Amino acid sequence: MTTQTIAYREALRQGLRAALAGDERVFLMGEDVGRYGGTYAVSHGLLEEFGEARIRDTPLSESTFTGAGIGAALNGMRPIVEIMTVNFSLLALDQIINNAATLRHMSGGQFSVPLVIRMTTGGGRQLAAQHSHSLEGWYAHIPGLRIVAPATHEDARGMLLTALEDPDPVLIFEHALLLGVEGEVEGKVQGVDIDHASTRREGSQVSLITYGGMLHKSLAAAEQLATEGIDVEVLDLRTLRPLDDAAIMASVAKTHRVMVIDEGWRSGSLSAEIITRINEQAFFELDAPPARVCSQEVPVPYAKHLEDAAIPQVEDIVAAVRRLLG
Amino acid sequence: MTTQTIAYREALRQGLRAALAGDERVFLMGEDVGRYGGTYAVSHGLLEEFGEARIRDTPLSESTFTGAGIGAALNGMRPIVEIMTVNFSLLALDQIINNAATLRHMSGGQFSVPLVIRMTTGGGRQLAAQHSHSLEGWYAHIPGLRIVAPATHEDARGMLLTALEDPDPVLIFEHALLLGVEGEVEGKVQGVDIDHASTRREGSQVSLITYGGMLHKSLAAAEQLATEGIDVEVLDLRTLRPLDDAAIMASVAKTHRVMVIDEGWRSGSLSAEIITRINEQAFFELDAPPARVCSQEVPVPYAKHLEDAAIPQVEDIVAAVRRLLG
Amino acid sequence: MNASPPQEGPDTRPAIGAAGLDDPDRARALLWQMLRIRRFEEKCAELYSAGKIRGFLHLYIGEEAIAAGAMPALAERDNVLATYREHGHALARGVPAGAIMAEMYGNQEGCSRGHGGSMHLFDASRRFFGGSAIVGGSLPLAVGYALADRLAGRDSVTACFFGDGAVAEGEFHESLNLAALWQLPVLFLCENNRYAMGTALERHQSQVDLAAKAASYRMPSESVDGMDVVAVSRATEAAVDQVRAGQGPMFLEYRTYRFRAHSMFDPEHYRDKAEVAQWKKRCPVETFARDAVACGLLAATVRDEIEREVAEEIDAAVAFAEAGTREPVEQLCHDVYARQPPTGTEVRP
Amino acid sequence: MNASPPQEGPDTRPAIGAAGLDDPDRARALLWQMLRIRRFEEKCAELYSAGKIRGFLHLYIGEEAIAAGAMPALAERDNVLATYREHGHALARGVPAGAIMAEMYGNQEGCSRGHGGSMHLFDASRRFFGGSAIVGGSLPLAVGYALADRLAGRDSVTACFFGDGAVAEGEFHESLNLAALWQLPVLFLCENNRYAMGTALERHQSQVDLAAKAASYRMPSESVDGMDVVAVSRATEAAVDQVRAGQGPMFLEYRTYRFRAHSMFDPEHYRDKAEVAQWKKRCPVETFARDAVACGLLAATVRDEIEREVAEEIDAAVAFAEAGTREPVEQLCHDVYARQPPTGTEVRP
Ligand SMILES: Cc1ncc(C[n+]2csc(CCOP(=O)(O)OP(=O)(O)O)c2C)c(N)n1
Ligand SMILES: Cc1ncc(C[n+]2csc(CCOP(=O)(O)OP(=O)(O)O)c2C)c(N)n1
Ligand SMILES: [Mg+2]
Ligand SMILES: [Mg+2]
Repeated sequence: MTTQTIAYREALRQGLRAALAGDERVFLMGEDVGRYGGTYAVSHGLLEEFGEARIRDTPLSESTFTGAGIGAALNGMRPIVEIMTVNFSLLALDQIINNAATLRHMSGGQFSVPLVIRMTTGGGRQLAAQHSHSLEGWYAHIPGLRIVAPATHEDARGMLLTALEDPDPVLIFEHALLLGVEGEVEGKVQGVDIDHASTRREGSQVSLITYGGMLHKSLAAAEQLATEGIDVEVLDLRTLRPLDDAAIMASVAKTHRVMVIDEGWRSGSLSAEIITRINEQAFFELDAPPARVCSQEVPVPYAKHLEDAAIPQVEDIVAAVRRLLG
Repeated sequence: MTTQTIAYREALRQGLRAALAGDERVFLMGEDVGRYGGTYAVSHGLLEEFGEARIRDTPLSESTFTGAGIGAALNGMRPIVEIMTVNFSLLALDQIINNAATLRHMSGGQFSVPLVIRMTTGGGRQLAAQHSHSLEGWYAHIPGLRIVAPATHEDARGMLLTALEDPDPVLIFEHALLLGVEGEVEGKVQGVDIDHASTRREGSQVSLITYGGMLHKSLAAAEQLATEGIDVEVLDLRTLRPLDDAAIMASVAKTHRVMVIDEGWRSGSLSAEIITRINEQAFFELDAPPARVCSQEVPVPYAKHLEDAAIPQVEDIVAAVRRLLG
Repeated sequence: MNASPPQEGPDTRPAIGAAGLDDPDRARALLWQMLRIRRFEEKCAELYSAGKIRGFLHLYIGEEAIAAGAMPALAERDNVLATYREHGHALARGVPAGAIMAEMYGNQEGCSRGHGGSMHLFDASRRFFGGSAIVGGSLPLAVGYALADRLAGRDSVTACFFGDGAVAEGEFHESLNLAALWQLPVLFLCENNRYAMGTALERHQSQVDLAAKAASYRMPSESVDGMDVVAVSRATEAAVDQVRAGQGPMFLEYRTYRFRAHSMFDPEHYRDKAEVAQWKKRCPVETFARDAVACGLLAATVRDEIEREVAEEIDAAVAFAEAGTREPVEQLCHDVYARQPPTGTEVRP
Repeated sequence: MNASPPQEGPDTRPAIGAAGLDDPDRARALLWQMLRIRRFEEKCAELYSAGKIRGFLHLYIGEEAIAAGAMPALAERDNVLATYREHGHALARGVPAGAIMAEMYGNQEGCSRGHGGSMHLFDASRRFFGGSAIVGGSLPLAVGYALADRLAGRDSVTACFFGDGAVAEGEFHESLNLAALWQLPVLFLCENNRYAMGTALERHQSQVDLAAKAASYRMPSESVDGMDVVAVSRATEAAVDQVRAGQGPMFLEYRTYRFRAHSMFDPEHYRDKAEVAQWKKRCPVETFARDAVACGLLAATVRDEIEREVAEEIDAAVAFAEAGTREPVEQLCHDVYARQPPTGTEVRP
């Protein structure tokens, strides 16, 4: 098997290219995906390769181009809608929740909305309070949506393909800080399972449950803790809705201590749901109350030192694990 | 003190009238609040009493009239924006989150947004999937917002006045099923404390933690359980953000068993945050894992039997308490 | 492009009316469809009072000429989207009256299995994509349907019905711009009944000439008397032809009026009885029936014949609904996803 | 109402230019302001490359005539809202260059305490309400500012600057309708630089004549050459007068061009170097400076004088920023609420 080392951005692009090449019902639509080459250069080159009909630059109209994606999905296509940044997706929430998530059930099962919506999420680039939030865990509250967060290069490349095969709307959250990070992918581009979480590091003393941009910080923290003799397991959720309860409980049953690392604002973040399920399903496995490391409850500020303080960092995770075990 | 028995709708109206009469910076703006008399007749008569300048019918433009409320608040007024139904508020979320919740911090503390947004929430009237959701707990995730849910007539009347004195945006969620319910209010219209939860029924064996439309079902369940000899405490959260942790933990410390009753969809509902905080702050007080009764994870359907099954009912609460104690 | 001046009251242009037709079968079909909708709506009102239908109910009475006149202009392969005031559209599109009634009864024989009720009628087999209760929310969907047809090389037209109130929403603007920019085969069909709930047109639009508004997107637009079923039919046919021919989207304003309250909860504080009475004189059913007989297109007996047919159909629809069954509660969370989630997110407490 | 035809390239109407002025002080002030913005922006680019400024940085180079020409038309009591491309507006409104620079350094001496950065400049004392990075998101706010002034009986005008890209957003439509319907004192100021990031005007608008678009709300609208500081100034003054007089909102389109990339990340794949070069010939700073000297309004030495003043000011601003201090991390969650929440929602893990 050939192994390539590529940027996360390039992994996303390989997924897009494979999707477009493999199914002519697939098209990409969003602001500046074409001539500009993608705000974050993810779709660079695709316009030249696939043409204007399939790589569609839209006006600034998040609600309508998302809704148009839903309509096109209802009418036989497999649209990929790109929303530049999760904050802007608030303009399209009516379409996402009141239509995409609802139409199958509300119509008595007559309709499928095989739509994929991709957006960047997360802070860390000093883009301040209207460009830096992490709302993927918040989206995971909505029945009818599938929410995935590729943290690895393999997932960045493959989740799109699986998502396009799903008869229901799938939202893919791509962490802005990962885009330039290099990593390995193996073999040819193909779909990956999106039903299961994945253990990225085996450990025996404590389980870090995380996803997306926080996976890498969790792994770094685990490395550091290993030097102190603390053996940390790291579980990458991959799919935030529906959650893979079995994988979570298996890890809890193994380590008996758990900490959730979530870039969402603490109150009402996905961490709370995970901890509550652990309570419901594995309470008597716990040796200590589950803990969490989340973002501070503040609109993400511009200044680097404040932004760093607002978002969980490796040292926060390390310190929290020490507290949990100590 | 004079006691009146009035409908919840009338309690809301008394609050509005007092707010408008007491401060000329206050005005009400929204779809059909004036000539129509309010979709749910809450503002009936106010146009005649306060005139067109202060009771403002708007076009169907949720994003813009909400944003205009923010602008007017920034510029010295005390606007009350009414959004008919929480589902429609999704059209205004960009303004609520990216502006109202963010401007104070993002500007370095230069601005206040003393805005009140009122909306109806909740199911039970067979209005189906685009008019019946309960998203108040979901809103409670957002830093910068205060979220309140008046469940009693006193709160329906008084919370608005307190909210208008708050320098920050306050969202008031009025449960659609309560509007016609009669209840008592005492004395004259005045603000009520919105910082603290309130114990609506004292009990010793289990704490039901709830708010809004679910308070009444919880109290009814408590009554029923009392006949079986089960002594239930019922805590009305009243404010969903920020949560009154002290009141929650005090109740837990008293009963050692807790159940959260929440009309939100189960996964990622406010119930998860409450349970997680109990874990964090009162884990060793617990005699059993905290439980919850929430809505089923489905867009609320029209048919009565399905809607009833989707939303927590008194008998669901009763059964869940029996299970918890049994 | 033919933007006519703002309207002040009932349309005063000479009606085309029944006299514009020469085909008695067509005249009969139009009258039949309008009467069918009228009687169906009256029955709904009755059943609502009887507690058989619940939730929100928005009647189409007064506006029947639009659905009856416009729908035959569309082919089977075309797509139809409507609002929460869509019984008439569903009937005219061929959704069986029984399936609609059963839907409002909340039965699983309903066209949306009882999940949607009055506001959410759907029928995939007839490309009737319903049934939306977010004002303006289906316009972006319509653009998407048309985009898919365009990309797939189909010559279908997507017809999207909405009210004057929707014109104020941002999605109206975004959708007209996108459809015009991309020259998509969408027919924007605005049923201007002069009120959005209790808010009169001039109190929600700075520009009350809606065709002029649409024209500002460089989209052909036209206004037509929505109380005249023949005028509606002609204008819609021409528009469908034009859109199908690939000349981009088009906007049609039907000037109409609702005779009843907005919904069953509306006390109608906001309009004069006299205004309603004035418009009722232009009742699309009565004027057409009268003129068709007067000009010899229909025999005087036809009306009674149709009334009998319609009454029978509606009785059968009610009987069908009454005999309906409930979806088992155990299936509550089916159809949220095509693939049921593997783990316990749907567990009952 | 004066809707001019769609533009194809640089404006070809005769410029007013410096020759239209007779007051040398005014000419000097205009040139000073434009040069000040230009040099400030150049310094920002430099500091960005040096890593002193981070995040997104959107430069105003090429568009200086607008902020410089328009801002003096507004009074202290007026409200100003702008976008993320707002350094020029902040400077022209009187926000100190040092406070702006310190903001981009992320220091607490910044005009937003370092919370906002380049895209979120605010200065309440100067009624500069900044600083928004959601395209179209400040238009509703502007309507609200104007509504408050109207209700309070103040004769203030609210000026809202935004780009051509914002015209496609639903909030543009809703805001123009509401302002026109309620006849509110809002001045909608569209800086049409012909691109929304990489998307050219004709690829995002079905109607590229933006003044015609605005006119469809029955709002007076006008287009003006945004490369001609005197034309900008005249048109804005007239518009402010009209709005202040209570004649409702107004829309002005400034036709301009950005000479640099959209942001520091933009590789500019989407436009020709030749197009940029063509527009640069109409550089608002150079043409005005040249004409002002040519027609004898300014001495040839004035330019150098101004350059020196400006350089000094900018050096001082950088020094101020360099000497700045960081907000203590302990204060991170202050200013989220005016009253800190009583309980532990802000607890560090
Ligand atoms: C986004 C949204 N806002 C508000 C409502 C509540 N509402 C339902 S119908 C209606 C009036 C719509 O008027 P119009 O579009 O003219 O349609 P009509 O009822 O006259 O047919 C309103 C405000 C809604 N359903 N959706
Ligand atoms: C709602 C929203 N969508 C997308 C973006 C990303 N974005 C930032 S600037 C921009 C282009 C805006 O163009 P225009 O309004 O013409 O302003 P200009 O940059 O040309 O001054 C886009 C798409 C955003 N900030 N907000
Ligand atoms: Mg209407
Ligand atoms: Mg632009």
